[in-house]
Amino acid sequence: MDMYERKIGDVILALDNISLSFGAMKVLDDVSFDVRQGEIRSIIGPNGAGKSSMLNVINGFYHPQQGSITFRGEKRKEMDVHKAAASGIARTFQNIALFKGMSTLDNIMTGRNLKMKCNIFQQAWYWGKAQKEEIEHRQKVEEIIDFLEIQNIRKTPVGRLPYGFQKRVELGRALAAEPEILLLDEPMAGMNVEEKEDMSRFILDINDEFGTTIILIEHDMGVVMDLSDRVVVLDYGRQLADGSPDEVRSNQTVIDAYLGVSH
Amino acid sequence: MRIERDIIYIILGFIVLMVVVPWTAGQLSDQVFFNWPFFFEVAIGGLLSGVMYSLIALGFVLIFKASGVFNFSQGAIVLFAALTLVGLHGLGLPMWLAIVATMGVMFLLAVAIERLVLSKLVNQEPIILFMATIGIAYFLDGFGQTLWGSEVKVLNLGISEAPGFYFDGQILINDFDLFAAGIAAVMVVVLGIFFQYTRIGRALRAVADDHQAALSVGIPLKHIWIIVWTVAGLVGLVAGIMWGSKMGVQFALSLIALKALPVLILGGFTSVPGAIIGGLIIGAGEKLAEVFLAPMIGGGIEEWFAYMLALAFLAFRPQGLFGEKIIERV
Amino acid sequence: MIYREAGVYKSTYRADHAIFTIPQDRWSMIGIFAIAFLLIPAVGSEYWLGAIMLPFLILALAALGLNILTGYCGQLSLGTGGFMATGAFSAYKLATAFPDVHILFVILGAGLIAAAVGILFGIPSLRIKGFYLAVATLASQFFLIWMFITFGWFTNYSASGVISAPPMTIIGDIFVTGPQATLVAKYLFTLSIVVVMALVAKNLVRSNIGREWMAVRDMDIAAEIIGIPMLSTKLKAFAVSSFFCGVAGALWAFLYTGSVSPLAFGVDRSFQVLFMIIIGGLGSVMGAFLGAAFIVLLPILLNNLPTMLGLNIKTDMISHMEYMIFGALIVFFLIVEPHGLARLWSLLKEKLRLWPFPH
Amino acid sequence: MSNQDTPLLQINNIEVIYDHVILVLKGVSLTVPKGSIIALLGANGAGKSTTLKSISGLLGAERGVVTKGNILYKDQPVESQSPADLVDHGVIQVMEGRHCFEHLTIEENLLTGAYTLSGGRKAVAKNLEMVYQYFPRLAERRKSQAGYTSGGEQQMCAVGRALMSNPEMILLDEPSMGLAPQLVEDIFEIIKQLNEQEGVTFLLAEQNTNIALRYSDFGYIMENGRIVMEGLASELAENEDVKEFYLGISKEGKKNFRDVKNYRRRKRWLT
Repeated sequence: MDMYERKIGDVILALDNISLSFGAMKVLDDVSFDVRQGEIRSIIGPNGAGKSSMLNVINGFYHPQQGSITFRGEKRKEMDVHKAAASGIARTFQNIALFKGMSTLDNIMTGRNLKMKCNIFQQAWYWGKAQKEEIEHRQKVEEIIDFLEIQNIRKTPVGRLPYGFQKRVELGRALAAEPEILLLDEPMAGMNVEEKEDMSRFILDINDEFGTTIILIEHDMGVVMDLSDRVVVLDYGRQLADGSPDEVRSNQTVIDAYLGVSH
Repeated sequence: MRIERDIIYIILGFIVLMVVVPWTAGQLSDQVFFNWPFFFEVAIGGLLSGVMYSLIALGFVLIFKASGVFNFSQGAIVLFAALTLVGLHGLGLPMWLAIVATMGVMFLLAVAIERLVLSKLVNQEPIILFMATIGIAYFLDGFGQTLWGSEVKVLNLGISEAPGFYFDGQILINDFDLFAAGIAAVMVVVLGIFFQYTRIGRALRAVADDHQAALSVGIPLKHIWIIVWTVAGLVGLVAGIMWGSKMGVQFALSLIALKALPVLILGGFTSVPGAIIGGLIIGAGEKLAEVFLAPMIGGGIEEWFAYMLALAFLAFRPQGLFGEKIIERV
Repeated sequence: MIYREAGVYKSTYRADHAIFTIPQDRWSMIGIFAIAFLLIPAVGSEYWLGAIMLPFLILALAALGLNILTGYCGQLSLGTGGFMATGAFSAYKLATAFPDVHILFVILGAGLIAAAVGILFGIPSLRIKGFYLAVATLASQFFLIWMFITFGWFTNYSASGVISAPPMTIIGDIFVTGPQATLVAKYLFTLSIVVVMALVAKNLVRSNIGREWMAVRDMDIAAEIIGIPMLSTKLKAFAVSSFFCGVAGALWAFLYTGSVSPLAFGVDRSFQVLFMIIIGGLGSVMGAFLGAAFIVLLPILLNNLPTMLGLNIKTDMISHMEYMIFGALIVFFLIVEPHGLARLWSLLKEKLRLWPFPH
Repeated sequence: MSNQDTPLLQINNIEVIYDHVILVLKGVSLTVPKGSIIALLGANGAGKSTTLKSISGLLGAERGVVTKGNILYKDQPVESQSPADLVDHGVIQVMEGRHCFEHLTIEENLLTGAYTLSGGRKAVAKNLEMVYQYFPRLAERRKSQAGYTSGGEQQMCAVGRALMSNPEMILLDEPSMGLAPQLVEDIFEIIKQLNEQEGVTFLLAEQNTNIALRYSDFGYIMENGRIVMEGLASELAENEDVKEFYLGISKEGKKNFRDVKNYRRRKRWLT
């Protein structure tokens, strides 16, 4: 039924036997899965299952006590936040983490901070190199703004935007880094069907046109099952299942722990 | 109160340092005199003066804990309370009546602050509220002195400063210091119980966490703020009485707040026991440093030593010894 | 519709990134410069130039510095006075140790030393946040002032602990410090430095580094995750901020007062500068100037008001009243517009844009 | 729902302005009969939360004002009442995003809900018992700091906290937000029970149209600060427009989200 030719490559990111705890609380318990280049990989599970923590492990904000992370063939015990960002892992957040005092444009421009090379003295002088750099990146950012259809809120402080737009701006900020892997933490929470479809379209376009690998956390099973190539299920830190949407959907353990009967 | 292990390590480390450094200084420098009884005398003197800092820090903690406001005006409140007390006493009221009347004034002050300032700044960022309290501090400093004059006034509690406690024939603590320590202990226990176990105390903590949510469950912010500022005013009155009888009631009382700030960050903004333990640590550290370190590096170090000491502690625990851990989630 | 942006079409991103995108803004800026550089020196009395314009400009510079750190990068600091003192005393040591060096380099050097000290005291900001950091910055305030008082080396062992600026020229025999300097020369020199530095500040805050500062201010965790290096971003803010404050301190000592003791940069000074940015507006270059004007002019007004009204009030009473009015005004301002004069200014512009229509 | 019940709450044509300039509600009217579950549906920014906040009195804290129209609760205007008064009279809001007190334990969170409760220790203990009965999970976590509990537990805590005040009416803002499907089902199941067994009236703002219509009696659909559709929940669920634009089901059945690249929904009654 898939009308697009999907280019799914080799494993780009592998997580092996990850365990993470805060004090006595075990958040992730021996979780292992891998992600292939160009696929849409979803993580589902009840609240408190450790899904967001998993993303935090992948981008180095949390450091697991056990296990290893292999990213692009390089195996390490933990990621470093800055290195993860620099090597092409970008993300959005469950509770929108935008810079509230800044405009949409400036927020998305921050996403390009790693690509801007002018030093502080050049920026203090501004005219010349810094200005040229600024304008180059502005062009890239404008492309993203067009892509996400948020032209008319370009100069609005994001704190004043409605929730759905904030979600888009956040996606824009992540895209500005031209990531290789994009981590999306509940991008459709609190949206209606129309908005969900818009967001799905963005995700599919990003995946198809830029070949970006996407790791998705989402509660809307309709979206997850339709969009993902493979789904991993977590439950209170343990890994319940891993497989194609159809396999997961029919897995009795998953139905009992998470999906319930209606799905 | 749960004491984590690293707090104990930090405090033990500090105690060891506070013994080792003076001893070493005594051995190395011919300007510094060291023997054990003298050391203990200095240390205990320092601990007791630390309690006096704690009295002021407690007022800060109260308001921060209950409303998330860093109340810079606590020093001004101490001064204002002491000035009012002495002023009313000077008008001919007997001391006890003056104290009761001053308590009434502190309540009215709390009402005024709530009406005129806080109620108009609901839901503003912490820094705005902090600035507003600086405004209140300036106002109170000016108001108190306009009302009662700015000359130094004597406040006599009738507690002797005579030595009241001997140890080994050498160390002495006077009655006044013991009295101050007793007062502080009582206040900590009372406030601790108030916060942890009463309905109002719980509501205060809820307000500190989330103003809007507190409103939504029906906690009337207005009353809460009046209560907490009144209590902070009463604590300020106690501090004002103690400090005022020690150094006279004068403008300098307002600046003592600056001495209480390191105590506050060392103990943690939100912890009542933290204010006491912070006070003890700062008091002892400061006195020991003054006696055993200052001669080596040039005097006057009490200006900053407390701050540097607090900073050193923060390096290990950024939220202060007993402060609430910041819950960071994304 | 006197003030409007309709009809102003920007066809390049370059035009959209200009500081003043609307012609009216550009013209009024040129007008302000004309007044500041030509009119004020021509007609300003000694009192105006020496007692109002000089402290206003210098404090505005310090406020600009603090606004970068607190308003843009979100690190509340109460150590401004200490960094100003560092600038003043570094300038003095440089000027006396190298008497032939030009005053501009002395001031630049003083700023750089202050920046280095700022970086040193900024290191705790990586771990310590919010009000804990604010109190911790008081450590630098008290420590630095104590250091300049205690160690005679900083004052070249002057008995009074006061430093006096050696006479220095800007070009030829035009003195800007010392007894031969005219107020007009001092004023124009200060004004030029402040204008250049304000431009630098504006450039920084509209560039990548400015966005990084604001990102750290608004949500530090997210900033870190999108790749903004926390330590270096914060330290840059401390460095730039202290540089501005250091230059302001050097100007204060050399051009405004001529001789100064460390006590001139006490904690009161830190608070004064903090008031400026709060009343002027956090995170606004313009706000630093508006706030400084307000805080410099207010006490002068309050002092003169009783005599102007023909009232006879004792001086100590006046100073108490000043405290009261000052405190009340701060609270009043916060209630009316928590985001300061700069926000009021932009609201006014919004209104003008629509004028004469209400919506 | 039966229409002969007296309306517990009545909103007449209200207009709400934030910060003196931003018009958010443009004439909203609705009625909540006693003992019912009423759903307020619509997209983000449609004005659902604002409607709830203008009832509970929480608008003021966000610099919002009701400029036109009126709100009557038991025939008394609510504008002059503080949030605390309203809680005392039986109206309580559970805010969007839970807003638990992070540094308090779950049990302490629940106890703050009993702030306005009269009747002393006994009444509090009784209510606490009831909340733990409805939410056994909370009883397990009673000693945990709320900041360290999961989103679902926090949502239960927020609802439980509201229950502690013996409310007649709960204004529930986005109860399903960010919760697992199973958990959403559970929460709504509990809402239903509370409605039937304790007689609590619910006005809930919800994005999840599907589940909200299943559990409510009557629904209002909001769009850009106006109510664009209203009707019995069962009727709304069958309405073709609602099906297409809010439930994502068109005549051909449910669409695959992968096909969104080829079409785009647009509400024909807008633009």
